[in-house]
Amino acid sequence: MLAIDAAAYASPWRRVHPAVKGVFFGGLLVCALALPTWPAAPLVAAVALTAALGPARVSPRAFARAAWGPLLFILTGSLTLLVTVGGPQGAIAFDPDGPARAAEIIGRAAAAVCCQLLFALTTPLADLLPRLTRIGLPAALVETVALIYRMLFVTLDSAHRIQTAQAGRLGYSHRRAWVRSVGALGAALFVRSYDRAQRMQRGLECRGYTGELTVLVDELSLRPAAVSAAALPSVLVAAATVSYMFLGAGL
Amino acid sequence: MTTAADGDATAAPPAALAGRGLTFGYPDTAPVFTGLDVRIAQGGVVGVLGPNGGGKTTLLRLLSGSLTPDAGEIYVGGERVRRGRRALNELRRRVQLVFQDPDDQLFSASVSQDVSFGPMNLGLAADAARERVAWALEALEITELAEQPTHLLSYGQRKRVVLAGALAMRPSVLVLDEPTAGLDPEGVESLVETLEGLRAAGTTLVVSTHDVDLAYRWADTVLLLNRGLLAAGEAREVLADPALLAAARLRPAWAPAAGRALRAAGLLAPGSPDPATPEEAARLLGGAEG
Amino acid sequence: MTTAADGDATAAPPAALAGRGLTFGYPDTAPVFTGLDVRIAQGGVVGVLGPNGGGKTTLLRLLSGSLTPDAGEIYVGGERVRRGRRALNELRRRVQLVFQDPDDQLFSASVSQDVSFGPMNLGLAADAARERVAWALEALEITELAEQPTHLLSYGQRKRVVLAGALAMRPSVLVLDEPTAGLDPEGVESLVETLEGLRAAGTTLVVSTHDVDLAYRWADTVLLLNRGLLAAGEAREVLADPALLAAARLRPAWAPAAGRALRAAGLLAPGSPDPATPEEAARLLGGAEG
Amino acid sequence: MHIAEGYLPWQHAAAWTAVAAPFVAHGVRSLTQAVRADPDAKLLVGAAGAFCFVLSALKIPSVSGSCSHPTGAGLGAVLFRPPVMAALGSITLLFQALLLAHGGLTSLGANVFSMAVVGPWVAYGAYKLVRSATASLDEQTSLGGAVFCAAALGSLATYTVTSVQLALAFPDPASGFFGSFAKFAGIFSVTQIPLAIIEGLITVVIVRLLSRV
Repeated sequence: MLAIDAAAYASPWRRVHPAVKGVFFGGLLVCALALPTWPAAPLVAAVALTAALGPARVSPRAFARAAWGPLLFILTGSLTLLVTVGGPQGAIAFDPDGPARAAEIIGRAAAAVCCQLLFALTTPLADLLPRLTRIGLPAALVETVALIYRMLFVTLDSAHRIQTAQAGRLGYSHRRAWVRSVGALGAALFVRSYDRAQRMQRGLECRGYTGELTVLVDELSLRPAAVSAAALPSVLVAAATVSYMFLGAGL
Repeated sequence: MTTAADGDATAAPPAALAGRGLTFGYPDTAPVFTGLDVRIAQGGVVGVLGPNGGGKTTLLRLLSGSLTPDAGEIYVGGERVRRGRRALNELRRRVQLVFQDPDDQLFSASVSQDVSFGPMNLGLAADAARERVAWALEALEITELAEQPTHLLSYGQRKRVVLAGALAMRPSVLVLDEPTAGLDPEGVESLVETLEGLRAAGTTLVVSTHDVDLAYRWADTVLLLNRGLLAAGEAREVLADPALLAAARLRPAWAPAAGRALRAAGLLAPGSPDPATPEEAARLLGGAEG
Repeated sequence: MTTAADGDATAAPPAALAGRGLTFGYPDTAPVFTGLDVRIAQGGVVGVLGPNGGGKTTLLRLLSGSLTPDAGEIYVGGERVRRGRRALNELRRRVQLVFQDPDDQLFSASVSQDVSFGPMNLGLAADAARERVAWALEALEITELAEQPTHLLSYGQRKRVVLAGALAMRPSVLVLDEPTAGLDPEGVESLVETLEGLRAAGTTLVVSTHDVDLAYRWADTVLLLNRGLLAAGEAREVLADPALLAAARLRPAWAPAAGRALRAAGLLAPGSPDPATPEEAARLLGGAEG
Repeated sequence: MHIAEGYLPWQHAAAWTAVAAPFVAHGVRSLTQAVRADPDAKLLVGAAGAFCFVLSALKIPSVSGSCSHPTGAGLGAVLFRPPVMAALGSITLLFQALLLAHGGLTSLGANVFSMAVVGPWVAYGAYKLVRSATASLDEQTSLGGAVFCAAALGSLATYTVTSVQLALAFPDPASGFFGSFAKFAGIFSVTQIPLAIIEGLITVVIVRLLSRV
């Protein structure tokens, strides 16, 4: 139903502990943000993409589809950096430093988006959410977030079906109809969500629900060696960037 | 090429609805259909049968413009449906799809408001829309529900309201996905009777169902699907063929078995039709015994 | 008085589950039941049949502690269920209700986590809970789904997961609301087979259904409801009585009609059971002809 | 309009996270307290959160012919109040980042501040203000006007805050923050102003229908 989500469950890295993937992609993300964009960003993107398209077998198509939205934002937003306003050259003028600045931001953001997406494409939320209590989040919050995750698919499914039905009765054939249809859809979904909560309450009471949604979370072994290994690529990227800078300064 | 295909489709009486070379698959799965040809004749009841996952709903959605085929063409009344928004909307108007779960289609607060949704989208004036609504409610025999809030209706009533909403578009073909699912036997009978009224008024009905016995006694022709077309033809021929039904992972119908048993017992003349319902079989038996 | 009622209920083999003098109505409507008595024998399959709105779901919810009767008592294994939270929870543990819509009972995105919910509520240790989960998934033949996300499962698979979640409570009675609704004939067969396994292991099954033919061939006893109990007894007797079925607004089953026709034709020995399925009827006919 | 991962310099991302944190913490606290006081509320909160996510994933028409999504800030603020929306909105944004690639993880704080804090508060303020100003009019008009203003202004507020966030991160070399704000606000206004109006209209339809149930 959601392409990124479905890909995460099919990922060969699914059984890797989320913390290991978090260290791997998170470390690279920190490199992309904190180190000088050139050469850190291309290095980060290269390492992340190699890992993802290689051993993690992320489908390039799924990746490209997911990356399209954020890249569009990054590109449009960076257009503004090409011009300067209110300066001595007039109201709007080309900024000679603009292209370099825009390229730097595009490079950094693109590398960061790679890390974010590849984490999302290899880490199912059903495996991640129940473990959030380990990092100190209150259990009531984590249970609620996990519940929202489950229920959003049920709601999303209703939304798709209602929308298909509306389209069949030409509910999206012109703009006014569209506004009316989305409004009717929103209202129907709200009523249905409320109803669903009540029915689920009844359904869970039969299974002993008294307010806690306690479940058994399977142990996934978290080996310190794996965490260290996951951190290694970021360390290497950082080392390469730093030595490049020194070399550059030396020359 | 278009002309040739058009010519084919319009040869003899044009099909109410047809698909040619339909290929369709959901993302990341094997295609459901590859080069499927189907033809829905004017004015009859067409049963669509097959196992879950066999493509019944997919076919209904393709034929009614709710899904776009990856390849292939849809014809309505012999005319090929062109690409583009306008032609798609025209297809959707002429071929109305009714979903299995009425709650997917009821999104307004009151019955008459919900039924008016389609006519309003057609851009009809308020009076004309009101007239359509009244007519559709009348045809579904639910005029008295007009001012009811939708959430207080029974399941069977909701199914009828959704049907009225589709009928208010004045389609030439009504495509119904499992219209009898979840109804009790009396509800099924009464719905079939109402739908017979629509058929008599000239609407072509395409009906998917799991109920082989229902299809056997009600449908004129059937399409047997299992990720592709297994058979198309007269309901009483196709559904009496155990090999075909097994391929569609369906059980045989009771009626032909009962008919044969009654003929073997001499209670039914050779060549006469099978009993449509268990009541009828019991009557034939009771008549012989009483 | 309690003692007397207890005495009655435990006389002879105690009923797995019983209701006495059950009265219940939803707010602002006429009561569904007034003084209803029902008795579910140990170890069998009990079919609950009746029209929509006849009270099937209401009865199932009353018996499993999901609704509290306005008056009357519930007995589990001969013991009266006392008022109060504790006794109610014990009733709910011993009598597990499975709803028609699986999405009403699946709250977790992971199958194994969802099934573990009941055992964890019982206060089991992690190991014991894990064992229960494995056992329940095994019994429903869905061990391979353990690590699947709930939202990517098919409807039939979700139905099985909910059943596993109920079974993991190790109830003595499983109460199933329309378990076969929405399944295709093959899905129905395979579910019935799985449920037969549970019955063989000693679980009492209470199953509501619209499908008279299914109840006829599968249930041991049936309860016929239409806002009150119309009949309770052997499935093959109650469901062969056209007057009772008409009162419950149900159609007769095909099997008895076919059985009588086959006996009349001399293809079935007098006194032998009716054919359970159309296949069986066809086989009897084919054997005679071949 | 979600700020993508890595678009903001890390110092800005951290600062916006710090700014948003107290609002989110307050929202989460009131949410968990409500859930603790009434266990039945947990499933309602779950359903409400799922609703917020799906609402923000609905496609609405936009001028360019392409589709966009409503922020849901106005409707959420009117239905659930701003503190609860701070929590539900943050969860929605987390799911959008991980499931739809709308917005990033390090930019979550900045997005939460614009869409789950400022948007809902502006919407709620507008709602209350218009409600009291139009108290003398008939109920339908007053409610409709208030809801329209809440949703449209809530949507505009999120877009303005996002432009401020970007302008602070990338000041114009000649005219500084204000010039940059004008550039970002200008380039995004093409889509965002019509969207705010459409979101306002849709929200009115939703609330009208809900008030009849």
